[in-house]
Amino acid sequence: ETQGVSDDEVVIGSVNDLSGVFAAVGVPAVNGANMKFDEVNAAGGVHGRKIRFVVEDNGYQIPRAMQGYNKLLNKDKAFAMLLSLGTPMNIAGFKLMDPKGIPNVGPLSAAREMLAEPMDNKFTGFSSYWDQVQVGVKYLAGEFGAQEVCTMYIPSDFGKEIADSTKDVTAALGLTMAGETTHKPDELDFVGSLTKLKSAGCDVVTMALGVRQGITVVGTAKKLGWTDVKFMNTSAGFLEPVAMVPGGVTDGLYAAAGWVDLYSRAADAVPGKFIADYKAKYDQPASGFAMLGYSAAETLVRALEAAGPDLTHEAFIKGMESLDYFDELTDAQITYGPGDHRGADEVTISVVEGGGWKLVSRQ
Amino acid sequence: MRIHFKTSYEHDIRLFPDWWTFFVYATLIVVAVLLPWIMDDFYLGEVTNVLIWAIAGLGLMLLTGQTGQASLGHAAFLAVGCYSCVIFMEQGLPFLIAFPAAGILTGIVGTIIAIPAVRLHGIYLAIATIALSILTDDLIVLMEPITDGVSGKFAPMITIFGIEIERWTTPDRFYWLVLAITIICTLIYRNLLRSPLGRAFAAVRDSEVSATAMGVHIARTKAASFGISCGITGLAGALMGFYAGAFNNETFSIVISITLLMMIVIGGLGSIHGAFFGAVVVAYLPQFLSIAKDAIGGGGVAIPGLETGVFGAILILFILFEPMGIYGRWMKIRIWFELFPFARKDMFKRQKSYLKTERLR
Amino acid sequence: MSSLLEIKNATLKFGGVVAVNDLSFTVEEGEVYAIVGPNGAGKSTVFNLISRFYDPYSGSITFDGKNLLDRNADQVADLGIARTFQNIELFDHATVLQNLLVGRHRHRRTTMLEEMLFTPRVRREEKRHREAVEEVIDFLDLQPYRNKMIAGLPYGVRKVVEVGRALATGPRLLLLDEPASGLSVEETQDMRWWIDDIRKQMGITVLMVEHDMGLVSGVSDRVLALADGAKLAEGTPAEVQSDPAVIEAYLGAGAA
Amino acid sequence: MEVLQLLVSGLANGCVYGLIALGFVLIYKATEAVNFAQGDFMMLGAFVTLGLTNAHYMGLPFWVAAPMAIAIMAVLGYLLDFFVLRHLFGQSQTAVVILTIALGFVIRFIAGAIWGHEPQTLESPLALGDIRLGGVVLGMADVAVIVVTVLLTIFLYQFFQRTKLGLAMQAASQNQMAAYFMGVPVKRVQGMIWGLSGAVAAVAGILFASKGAIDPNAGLLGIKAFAAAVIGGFGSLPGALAGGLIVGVIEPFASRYLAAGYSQIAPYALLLFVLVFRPHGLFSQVRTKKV
Amino acid sequence: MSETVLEVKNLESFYGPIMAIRGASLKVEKGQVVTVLGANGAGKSTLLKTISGIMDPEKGQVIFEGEEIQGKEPHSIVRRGIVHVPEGREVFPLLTVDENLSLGAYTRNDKAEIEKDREMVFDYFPILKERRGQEAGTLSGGQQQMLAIGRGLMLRPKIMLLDEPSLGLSPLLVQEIFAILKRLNEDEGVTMMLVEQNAKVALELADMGYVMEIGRIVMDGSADRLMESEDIKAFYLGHQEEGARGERRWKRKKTWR
Ligand SMILES: Nc1ncnc2c1ncn2[C@@H]1O[C@H](COP(=O)(O)OP(=O)(O)OP(=O)(O)O)[C@@H](O)[C@H]1O
Ligand SMILES: Nc1ncnc2c1ncn2[C@@H]1O[C@H](COP(=O)(O)OP(=O)(O)OP(=O)(O)O)[C@@H](O)[C@H]1O
Ligand SMILES: [Mg+2]
Ligand SMILES: [Mg+2]
Repeated sequence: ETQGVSDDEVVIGSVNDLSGVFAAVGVPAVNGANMKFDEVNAAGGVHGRKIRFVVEDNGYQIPRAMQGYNKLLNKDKAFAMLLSLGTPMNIAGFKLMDPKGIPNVGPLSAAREMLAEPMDNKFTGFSSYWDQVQVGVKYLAGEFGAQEVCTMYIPSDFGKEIADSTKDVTAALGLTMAGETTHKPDELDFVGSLTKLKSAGCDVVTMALGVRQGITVVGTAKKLGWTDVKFMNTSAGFLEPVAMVPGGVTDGLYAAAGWVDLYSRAADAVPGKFIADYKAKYDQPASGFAMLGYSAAETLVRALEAAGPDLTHEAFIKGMESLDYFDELTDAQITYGPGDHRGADEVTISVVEGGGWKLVSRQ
Repeated sequence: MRIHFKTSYEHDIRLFPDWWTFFVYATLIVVAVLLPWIMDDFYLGEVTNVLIWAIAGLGLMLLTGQTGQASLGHAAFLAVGCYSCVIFMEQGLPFLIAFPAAGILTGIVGTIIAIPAVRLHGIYLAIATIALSILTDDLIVLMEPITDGVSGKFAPMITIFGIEIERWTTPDRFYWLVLAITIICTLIYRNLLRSPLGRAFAAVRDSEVSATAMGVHIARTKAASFGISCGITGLAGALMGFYAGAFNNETFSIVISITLLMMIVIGGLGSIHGAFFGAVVVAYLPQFLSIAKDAIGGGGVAIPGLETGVFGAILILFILFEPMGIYGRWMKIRIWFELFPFARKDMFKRQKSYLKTERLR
Repeated sequence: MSSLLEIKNATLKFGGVVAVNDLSFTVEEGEVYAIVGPNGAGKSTVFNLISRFYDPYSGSITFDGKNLLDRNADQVADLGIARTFQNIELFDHATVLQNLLVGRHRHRRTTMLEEMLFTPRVRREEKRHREAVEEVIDFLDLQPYRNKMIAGLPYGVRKVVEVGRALATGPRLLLLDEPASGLSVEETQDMRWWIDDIRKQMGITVLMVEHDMGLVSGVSDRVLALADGAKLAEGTPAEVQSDPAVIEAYLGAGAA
Repeated sequence: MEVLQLLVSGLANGCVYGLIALGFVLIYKATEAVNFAQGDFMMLGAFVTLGLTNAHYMGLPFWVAAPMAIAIMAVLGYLLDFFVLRHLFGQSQTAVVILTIALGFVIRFIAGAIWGHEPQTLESPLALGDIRLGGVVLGMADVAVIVVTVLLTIFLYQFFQRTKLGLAMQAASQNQMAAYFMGVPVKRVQGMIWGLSGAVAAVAGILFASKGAIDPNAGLLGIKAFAAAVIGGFGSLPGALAGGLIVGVIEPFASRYLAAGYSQIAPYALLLFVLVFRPHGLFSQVRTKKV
Repeated sequence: MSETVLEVKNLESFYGPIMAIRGASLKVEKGQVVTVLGANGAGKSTLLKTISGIMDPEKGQVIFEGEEIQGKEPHSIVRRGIVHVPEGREVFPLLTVDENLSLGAYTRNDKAEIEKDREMVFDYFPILKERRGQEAGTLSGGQQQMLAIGRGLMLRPKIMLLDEPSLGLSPLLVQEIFAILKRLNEDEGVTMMLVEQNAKVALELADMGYVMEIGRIVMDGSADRLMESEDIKAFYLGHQEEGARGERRWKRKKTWR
């Protein structure tokens, strides 16, 4: 008897941020996943089982997250977790999931720990921040002959990973690490930090900041007349609103991520339909994270299908490890296998141009 | 109505005013001990959580309710307790030593912080402690070599006399541990209230001038209050760490500090019951809302942030309904029953009341 | 007989206001010494100087041969000086009993740790404090109010509780700031007996500020009349009351 | 030059803190309550303006939308007092504090539900264009913030100091009962001050949003504004502005000259430092009760 | 026939479960000074608070100039011309003496007259003029009491409710205050309701007197008549044989109990 599985239902859980500082990530992702599950359920479910997706709001607080895990795993008896948000929250959750062998699929955290040992029950969707920064800095260095690399980050696990990766790749490429600055999530003015980095002569600046802050940084740099520098975001800042800031404030901002921007492909069939459907369902424009949510749900559904009608954790993990398909929505090849628990291995690099993201490289 | 016939001064010093009260609390404790056989793991986990919050609430209550010092930074002391306990254990100390040592260390830290803080009043103290709470986050990052910075730490297995205790694998044992600590902390609190120091706390809260004239050293008394309060909070912090299993610099955020203060006010400032009532509301209400939402909406998210919004709205109603906290209401209901059938309907109608400035102390 | 309290050339200014002006007087052990004077003469300020709430600009204050100016406000009680406040400063959210027990604070012998564990010693001490306080309650007829919250007591009772709390400290010198203001004639009468007993039975020296001349002349041995922070007259109640300067500045023609 | 630039940007930034701090101080001066939702008020004010003026929503011209938003927020502030806070009249201020914290949750939820959780940019004429003086650049929005903040501080200061209503508000905060005895309609007066602080929050919100994007969590800024108000001395209007400026200026200098990891601590470290030496902030004197 | 300006009928007031006024009725005629005597805790202050709207009565009416005003907001009652000078010097501690006085005239708009009244108050209490810039909270007890009374006068009331105006004042000032009250009453026709522990001066000034005990009016009559009553003499005027130490314990029973 596997928990969360009955003849006509399978329970999927998620501990997410629907009201805290990362609500802008969690909300659309959950919406996207719900959209996919609604479609699947409307078509009769997977092997006759409807998917029940239960989401607990953690407000980006660990104690709340722990209550969420307690409810999902002990009360709702979730079969697997999907899209759980926050690195520390996920890690704390592993304590409970690992002994029970509960799969954790596509967490909304690009930290490397998402695939920490024991890895059997952990699956991530995309490249980690670490990889994104590695690829991004390499690209910018190669493309523009950048020499001096800098980083701006929030001192959290997220910021630390990006800062560390920046330092690592800088050293590996034989470039110089020229400066770094730290920030608080509520900081709103970056003149000081930018003056510091400018005088340090940075060519490339990697950023691990809040979305709103990222916008301000780029705008302020322009205002200060600092134009010979490339700012680079990771998937955490790879969002429509960043590109759409009026007045072309963010033009020229790079982002390294694991997928291709949705709106730049709005004319294509699958992304176009997704944008329309999402708008129709939620009366809000679809965002990159909505797309990620949908795509992660799709991965899960495919794995459930592959696992066969006798659903157990082992069968599901086998199912996951058998997946290999091209996801048109994210424009990425998704491959899992024994020993490969990461879906899309590619890192994409995009730049803001004329109010939208333009893909410039993928590797 | 119960009438206490007092035959000696001993009566007013006793833990329980009469046999009935003793009986009530004894029953409560027996039920609490038997709980793991009554409840499933989910509810047991929630009760454990409520108890941990209640301990933290007792800590803050002592400072805010008894001594009148509002702190919005108690999450910092949760962090100190949590980190020190785990670090002590990593150094090889057994839980039975590491845990109280963490409480004592947190108490000492609190006392040291109290030295400049005793000169602050009201809102100034609240903001200073907020700053403290924010700085703690950064300090944990800066002290990476001992705290492991942003990657955080994992709570080790607790072993007491060879018995292994862990939140997920042995939830019942963990619950009993928390229950025992709750009872001990409550007793300490209660003992303080019936002894000179507890009265000195109340004196400092109500009038610093006349407390001084009675020979109460204001700074020392406040520092003592800070120390004990932080010590108890530190114990709660350690338990919170074991409850979460993993923690880092973001775990004990300012939101937790604010929630703690909210909890004791809603429970009822200045009473032990208040800490428990508040913990039930603040720690369990979000979970309850979530379950209620599932029952109504059948799972899935309807509206993002709804639970937090509703939580806020309910807290507002709590405050509007009873600004003196749930404990105030509880007392009224009790009196009503005790007086039955002689209670007037509007006996507890709020008489108009008026505030005077608190800027003068 | 040596002086219990000695104030010499004390001066205190608040900005331009000279509240106490080069004032000297002594209070002998065992007497009731009253200070009278117009409103704003500096009577309460003298009390505040003795309780060490203010530092004098100049001058000295000694109590039982010890320099009071060396002590902090909270150490004054330890020396055996207790006071009441003109405007009533009780612990409003506590009962009468608790208020009086705070008065016993200077007799606290137990440590924080013992109190946390409520050891038998704490229990014994508590009983001792309680007995002392009950004596005060009996003495001031406060039995009906023992377990009442201060916040709900009428003005007059609070005044009495203030006196009780000061007495509970077991002082050698009791400072009473307008103990009878707001009391009815009957209660003032009681206060008079109480002050008498405090002095005679308990052997406590009393320094009192009061506007009710009936009470002042009834209980005090000596009276000091202040005006604008300086001594106007000093002597027996009768002497001071008949002093023309005092009549002019303080008593008014009608009272003569 | 660099120093000048840091200073000027810091001042502009500090004015935003100052504006929010003004809101805190207003409420405190008139009711002795502390409004923990002031930052969320500001966020709401910004979103209301955004909802009125952005093309995606109602698309009204900015100069129509801004006064409308200010008026709406003023009315909301008054209604909040009328329907909610008035029930707590005479109750301890801790209850009000907790209520405003909870109110912040509700406001954040409402803003998220209406405008979503992603950051949005206000289409404001202030957002465009910079002013260059020598090597120093200042956005139009920055200039607007500085001008408006200074004017508002002067106006509110005069209001409290010179008008009968201002005096009545101070009186009501010191002794509600005595204010009633003087015929001051205390509750209505407090309603007005909540309205006024709503309006101030809207102004702050508009200017804040003109400087960058906003999202429902933008109200978190309130905590730093709080620190600013306390540095200045809670209860002093010029103090609020000064505190805001101090925090605003210290930030860019700290980020410029301090090592990474330490710079973001600066405002809070400064706050603690100030409080150790002046427990009641820079601009208000310590008062002890006369007994 | 004089007219009744203020009438209290069967008033009951509570502090939570505590009944402080237990059905009190009284009348104040225009131009009269009425005094309410009573022991500590009798409910005198509560009675005045209920009239001025600071407390809501549970039952009964307060009728002012023919209109029921019980339960109304206190500021609207003040605007009708009732001013309450409360017990215990409720000044605005952080405002200056001058500002406190200005607030006394909050309901008025006649600038010139206000200034005249301010001068009048300064005339009565010269020390206030001297200290006009001092924060009221730092005044001495008696000075605060003067300020509270002066502030009450600034309202130009029709009726004044005075709660122990002589509290903490020097004997000289007590005489002066009562002279002022007498003058206001006789010259300006201000009606007054006076609560005093100093029964002698109160009865000398008053036309009518009421005696309260535990929330009830137990005795009433003209001031002269009350002055003659044995009970009043014994309990409120202090005409007791002195020295009888035992009396403290064996108090004379009041006849109205
Ligand atoms: N903190 C202070 N600041 C300024 N002036 C003060 C302060 N404290 C007292 N004063 C002034 O000092 C003088 C003496 O005040 P004090 O309270 O000693 O008078 P008092 O003799 O007790 O009068 P009362 O009989 O009215 O109580 C008064 O004029 C008062 O205004
Ligand atoms: N805030 C309160 N809460 C509860 N009970 C109160 C409160 N204020 C007064 N009382 C009670 O109401 C009764 C009447 O009090 P009140 O103050 O009216 O008496 P009073 O006649 O003015 O006495 P005094 O002469 O001392 O001023 C008293 O028994 C008192 O205990
Ligand atoms: Mg005095
Ligand atoms: Mg009274």
